[in-house]
Amino acid sequence: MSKTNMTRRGVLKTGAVASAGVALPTIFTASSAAAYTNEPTGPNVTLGFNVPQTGPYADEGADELRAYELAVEHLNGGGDGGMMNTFSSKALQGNGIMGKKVDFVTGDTQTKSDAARASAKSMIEKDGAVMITGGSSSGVAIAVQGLCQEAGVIFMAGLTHSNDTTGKDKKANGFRHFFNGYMSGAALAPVLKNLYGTDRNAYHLTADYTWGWTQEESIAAATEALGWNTVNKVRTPLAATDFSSYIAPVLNSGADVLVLNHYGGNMVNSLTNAVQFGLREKIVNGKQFEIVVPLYSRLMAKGAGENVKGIHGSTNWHWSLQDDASKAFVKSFGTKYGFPPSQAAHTVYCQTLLYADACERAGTHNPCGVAEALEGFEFDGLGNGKTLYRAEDHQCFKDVLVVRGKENPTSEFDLLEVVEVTPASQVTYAPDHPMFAGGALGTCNAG
Amino acid sequence: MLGLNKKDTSLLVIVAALVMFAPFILNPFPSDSGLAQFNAGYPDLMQRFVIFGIFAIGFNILFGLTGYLSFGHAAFLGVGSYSAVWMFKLLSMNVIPAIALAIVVSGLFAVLIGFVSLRRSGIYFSILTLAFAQMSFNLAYSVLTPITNGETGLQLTLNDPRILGESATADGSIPVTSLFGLEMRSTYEMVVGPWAFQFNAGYYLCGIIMLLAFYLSIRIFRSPFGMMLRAIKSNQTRLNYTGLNPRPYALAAFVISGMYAGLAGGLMASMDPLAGAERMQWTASGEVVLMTILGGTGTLIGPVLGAGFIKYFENIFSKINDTVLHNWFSFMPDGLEDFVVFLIHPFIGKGWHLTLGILFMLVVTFLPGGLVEGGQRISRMVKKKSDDDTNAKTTPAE
Amino acid sequence: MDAIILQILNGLDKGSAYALIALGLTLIFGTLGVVNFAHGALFMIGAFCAVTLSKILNLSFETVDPTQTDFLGNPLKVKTPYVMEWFGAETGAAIIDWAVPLAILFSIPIMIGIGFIMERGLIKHFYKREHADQILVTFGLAIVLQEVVKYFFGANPIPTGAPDVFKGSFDFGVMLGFDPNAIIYPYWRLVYFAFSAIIIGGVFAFLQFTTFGMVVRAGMADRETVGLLGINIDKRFTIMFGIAAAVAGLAGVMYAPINSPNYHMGMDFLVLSFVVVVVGGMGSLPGAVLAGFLLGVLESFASMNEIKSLIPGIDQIIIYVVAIIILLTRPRGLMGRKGVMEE
Amino acid sequence: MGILEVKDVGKRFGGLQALGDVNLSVAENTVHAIIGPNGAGKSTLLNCLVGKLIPDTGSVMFDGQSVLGRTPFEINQMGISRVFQTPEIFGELSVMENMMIPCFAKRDGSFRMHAIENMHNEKDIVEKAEAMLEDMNMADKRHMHSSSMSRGDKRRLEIGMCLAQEPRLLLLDEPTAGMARADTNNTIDLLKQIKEERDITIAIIEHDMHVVFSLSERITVLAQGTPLVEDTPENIKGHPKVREAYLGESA
Repeated sequence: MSKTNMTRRGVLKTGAVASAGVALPTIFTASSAAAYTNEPTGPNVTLGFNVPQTGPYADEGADELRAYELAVEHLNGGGDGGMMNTFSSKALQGNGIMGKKVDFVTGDTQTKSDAARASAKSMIEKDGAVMITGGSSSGVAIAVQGLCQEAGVIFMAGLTHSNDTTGKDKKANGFRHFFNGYMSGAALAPVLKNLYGTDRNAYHLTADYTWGWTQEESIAAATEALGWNTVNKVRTPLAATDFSSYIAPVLNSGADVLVLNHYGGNMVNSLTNAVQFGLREKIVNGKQFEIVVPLYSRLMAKGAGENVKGIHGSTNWHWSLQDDASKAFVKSFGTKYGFPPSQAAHTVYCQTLLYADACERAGTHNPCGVAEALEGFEFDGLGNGKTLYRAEDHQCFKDVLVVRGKENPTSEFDLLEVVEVTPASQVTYAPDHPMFAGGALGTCNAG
Repeated sequence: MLGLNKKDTSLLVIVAALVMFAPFILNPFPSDSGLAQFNAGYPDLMQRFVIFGIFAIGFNILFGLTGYLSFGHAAFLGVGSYSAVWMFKLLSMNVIPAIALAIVVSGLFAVLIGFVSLRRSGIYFSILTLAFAQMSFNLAYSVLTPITNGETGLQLTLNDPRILGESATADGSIPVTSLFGLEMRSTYEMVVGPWAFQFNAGYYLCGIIMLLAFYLSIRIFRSPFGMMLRAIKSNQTRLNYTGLNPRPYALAAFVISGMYAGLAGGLMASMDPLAGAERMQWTASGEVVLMTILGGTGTLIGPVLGAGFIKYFENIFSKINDTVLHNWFSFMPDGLEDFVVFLIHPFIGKGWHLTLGILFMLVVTFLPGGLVEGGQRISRMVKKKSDDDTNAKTTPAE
Repeated sequence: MDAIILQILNGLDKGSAYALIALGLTLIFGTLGVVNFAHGALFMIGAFCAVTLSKILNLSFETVDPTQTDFLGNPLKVKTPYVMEWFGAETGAAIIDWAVPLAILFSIPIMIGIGFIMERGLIKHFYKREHADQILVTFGLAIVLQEVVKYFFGANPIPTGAPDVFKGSFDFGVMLGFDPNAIIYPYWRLVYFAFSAIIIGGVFAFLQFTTFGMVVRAGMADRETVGLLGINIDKRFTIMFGIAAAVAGLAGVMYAPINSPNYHMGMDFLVLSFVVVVVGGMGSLPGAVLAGFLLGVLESFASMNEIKSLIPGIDQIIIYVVAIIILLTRPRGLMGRKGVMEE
Repeated sequence: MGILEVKDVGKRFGGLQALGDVNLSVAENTVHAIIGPNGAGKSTLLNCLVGKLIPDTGSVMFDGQSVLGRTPFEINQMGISRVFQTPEIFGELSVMENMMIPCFAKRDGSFRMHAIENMHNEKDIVEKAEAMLEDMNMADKRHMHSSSMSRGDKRRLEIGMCLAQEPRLLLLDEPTAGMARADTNNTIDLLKQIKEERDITIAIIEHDMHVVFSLSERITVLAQGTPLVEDTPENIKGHPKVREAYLGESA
């Protein structure tokens, strides 16, 4: 792996004394030799892929890494090109980014904000990464986004679903392709109305941390707008493994829908427990009892096994989509690895391509140039239909999928089926929506 | 010198030299070589080495001297971090008040927890400290979110008041932490041929504070107070019947080590103004226990070595991936290259935990005194060898 | 009222998991004085015995079904488990369905074997070492075990269902004269409760009524004297370790259908099980069991909405609050013996 | 009025009356032995004197002040030092350090935060500890790890540590238990020497009659938690009640 000289704001760089072997310090002021942090000066450009490799989300992290490697391969002209062929922007040539071969470094976030920042810092300080991307939880994404803003590199968020990432914690250098809690609610609500009617009593179980709260707020607002009544909102500890004591009282509360605002291991366990208690066979208020999991992930759904059957939720993307872009991506990923990609893999692949494309269009790796190219960028052909990278909050607006756990899966990957593709217009909100208020992008930082 | 005996002075001098020249020592491989992956001489990791060194030195004052095994020391680190970040949010970006507040608040916290926990000894004490720390963590993650910002961690924002500073810089960014204007992140880079050595202001601040902390710990170890602490570990009954009250001694040690942890937390926040709740989790408390035991409990330098060892694996081994491996072994024939990569693959990247676990077991099995004992054995071997040499020269005369 | 009965049921169920893990841990930790941080990993391995057996039973051959396609558009390869081929579809399906109960038989020799290897190969050398060293070595071992499992099974949870007959839940409410659905409880959790009662009873009976058990109890009371009697304590320690591992493993096997096993489930239980053992009191088996049930029930009560609205976040910290209160009011936990792990 | 006055002290453990109305007076600068068969309550009485146990009834006065309700270290600071049946020393510390700790306790009281003071600056402590080691004939062992010494040496060190505190009352709990004859005689000699050289009161609980009769000036016989007789060694030797309760049994 070759490494370029890195420079960032605050770096006082010596003149490179080639042969003498002794460095003569020459002090530069704030305007250092390079125009921006880690400006690639050699024949390569380095990207930093920061994903959870240990801890509960390690499998999602591994899938993200696969997608990153695939994206790099495609950017450098290898493989079948994947979604580069279907992408509406044709700036990418398959010769790296602006002729520079794409290199990458990987790191382990451990799903802890501290470790994630340490890993990202080492990529910036040691490996000269000009862009950081990845993450499989909102806390980590927000923490790393803040770091990238300070360091003056671009952050392309991976799987992060909290409203805050592009809401109160949004940053000028950070961009999110993934959807968010508000969009989940907005996409699910009409489907739930069609399926379960407008006269329903919902009981929320919510993971007791920031993501859980924004999710609960979004779903409750969306369902209450339908006329649903929210019976109770119960917070469950993050560390909980057995949810029986939270699920047992549900039936008695008069609720006929259980909303599980959980993700990852929490979701698997709470859903398994709910099904164990036989909630889905019960009739309450004369209606069939239903369970809703607003944020679905196929990898995690696998952990819940048969319990997901018939349960509705939303997802950013699913491999069974039949548009050309999705098919191209599934084909190139599936051929290389032998199984279909997850939504986490899809979103990070898109993010890598979007970043590379923005560099090409801007003609620079300078974060401010890249950001400008991404802001307000409209594109298609990345599997989610027409998409807008909104300038006001750096959030992508695109179709959201409502999915259901499949009754008769044909393979171990065939767990979910797409019920409805909610169009982008239905999930779009104003940049100053109260759920997203309280933060500011600030100005882009090039280091 | 400085009230230390010859041996301690030379230890301090060696540590000082290592800290000062760390940017060279930790960057032995030219940056264009494949082995550059093993270089640890970049600011963030160097800062972590010394900060966790401080944390472990402090922990060792409690555990190494008194034998009280606290399983909740990370709580003080977390409290220190939160205090420091709040100082940056409310007062100014100068690190001095932040670090000062971190030490004070964690000290108060330690008085409280120590006063209660020290009513019990042995495993009962350990579980009490664990319980307090886990309570702090769980609450910080959820109910106390207004103070701690929960899952995301406490961060600086553009609308923080910062009454003695500025909310935002002229170009609309969040200001950076500094020591009277010297930015903590400012780095002087020296390029010598293929090497690039980085001298970071924040690292040197941490390094100097670590040396002070280390010096203070030597003084404590060698003081009458330190002797009393060792007496607590050795025989509390005798101490009681010698007219000495073990409780305030143990509490003082607990508070001192809590303040060390707070100092470490404050420095962490000063280098990178974010305070996450995970810093208080039991795994973080366990980590400092492991650092101390791994390095050598009750020794002066051991905890620092243990901290460096664990942080090195966490940051360096986790970043090695298959692509890197293929680069290293590209000189081999293809089949062999793949085979070697296949063999090493489980131990690097996402397998860094496995490597660390195996090393824990090996070290503790074969080096009962930790890494320090390893060092002693090597130096004894070297000494023995040189003794043999001198013997070899002198014996023929007899 | 019905809510309280429900939470007592929940608490007993949770408590039985805690009690089982704490029972094994206290055999090693409370009586041999070895701080075993790998005990959670044994629980996890038990759960993965169930996973492994179910994987083995599901070993399949593939036949191509041209009418269906896989995700790449190729003809779908349909998998048929060998057992269904050998025993007929129905019997085969029934065998797969009963994988978890079958795993009990499968896991006992494995767990005892692991316990023996652990003790003979590693722990044996650490009896006379400091607790700190024991922590380091068993923590290292726990990481290694957990990473090995992760290497083979991945990081995501793996669903491992209970037999179909145990699906669904039992309506206690009707039995007690409440409305239907007021107090329902899953069958498998009732099975788990009964199972742990049997195991706990078995371990106690074993220690109470066998010569081996008598020696062990004497050894717990006064290790030196038993050593002086010329009884080979070492060998018995090995057997104790085997038993402890088996108890932890069985707790894990039966837990698999309750929550899908994942490689870090041992670490999740580790801290809790130490708290349970210490609250119960070092060196006391009944103490560990009692503390397990007590904490289980209190945890369940704390998660009731009525209580949570009084004290926000109480369910996050209840275990620790109770631990602190008990340790401060009773110096050696509920039933601890003097002098065990007090230095 | 003795330096130690025990009045009507009683102590129950559940159903067992360990001590019942014990009265005892130890005169200043004497050696007072307390003997009795096993289970007579000797150790319970001793523990009541040093603050390990609190008697249910009665009073214990040391030099006119009550010791009841005080913790062991407070009572120690009043001037009572205790030697244990099995030597309690700081095994992981050197012999010199063992000796310095009581010197600190004497000078600085029960707690002092001398965290960064240098040991070399504590000249008075070092000198005193060295002198004490000299007295105990242990100067040559000063750098030894105290746990690696013989039992006799440990006992000697423990007694030295108690003396370094300049106590007014030294309590000895079976100081020669488990010792070889030679070590026992050495200990007797040491105690005799201490008695001659220092203004100190010694109370000794002992099983070994040889030790008791070679050292003590007065003897209290305890049986079933109550004092049977108190007299001079000569009178005790021939006392019928004592023979019956104690010596008779053992003979």
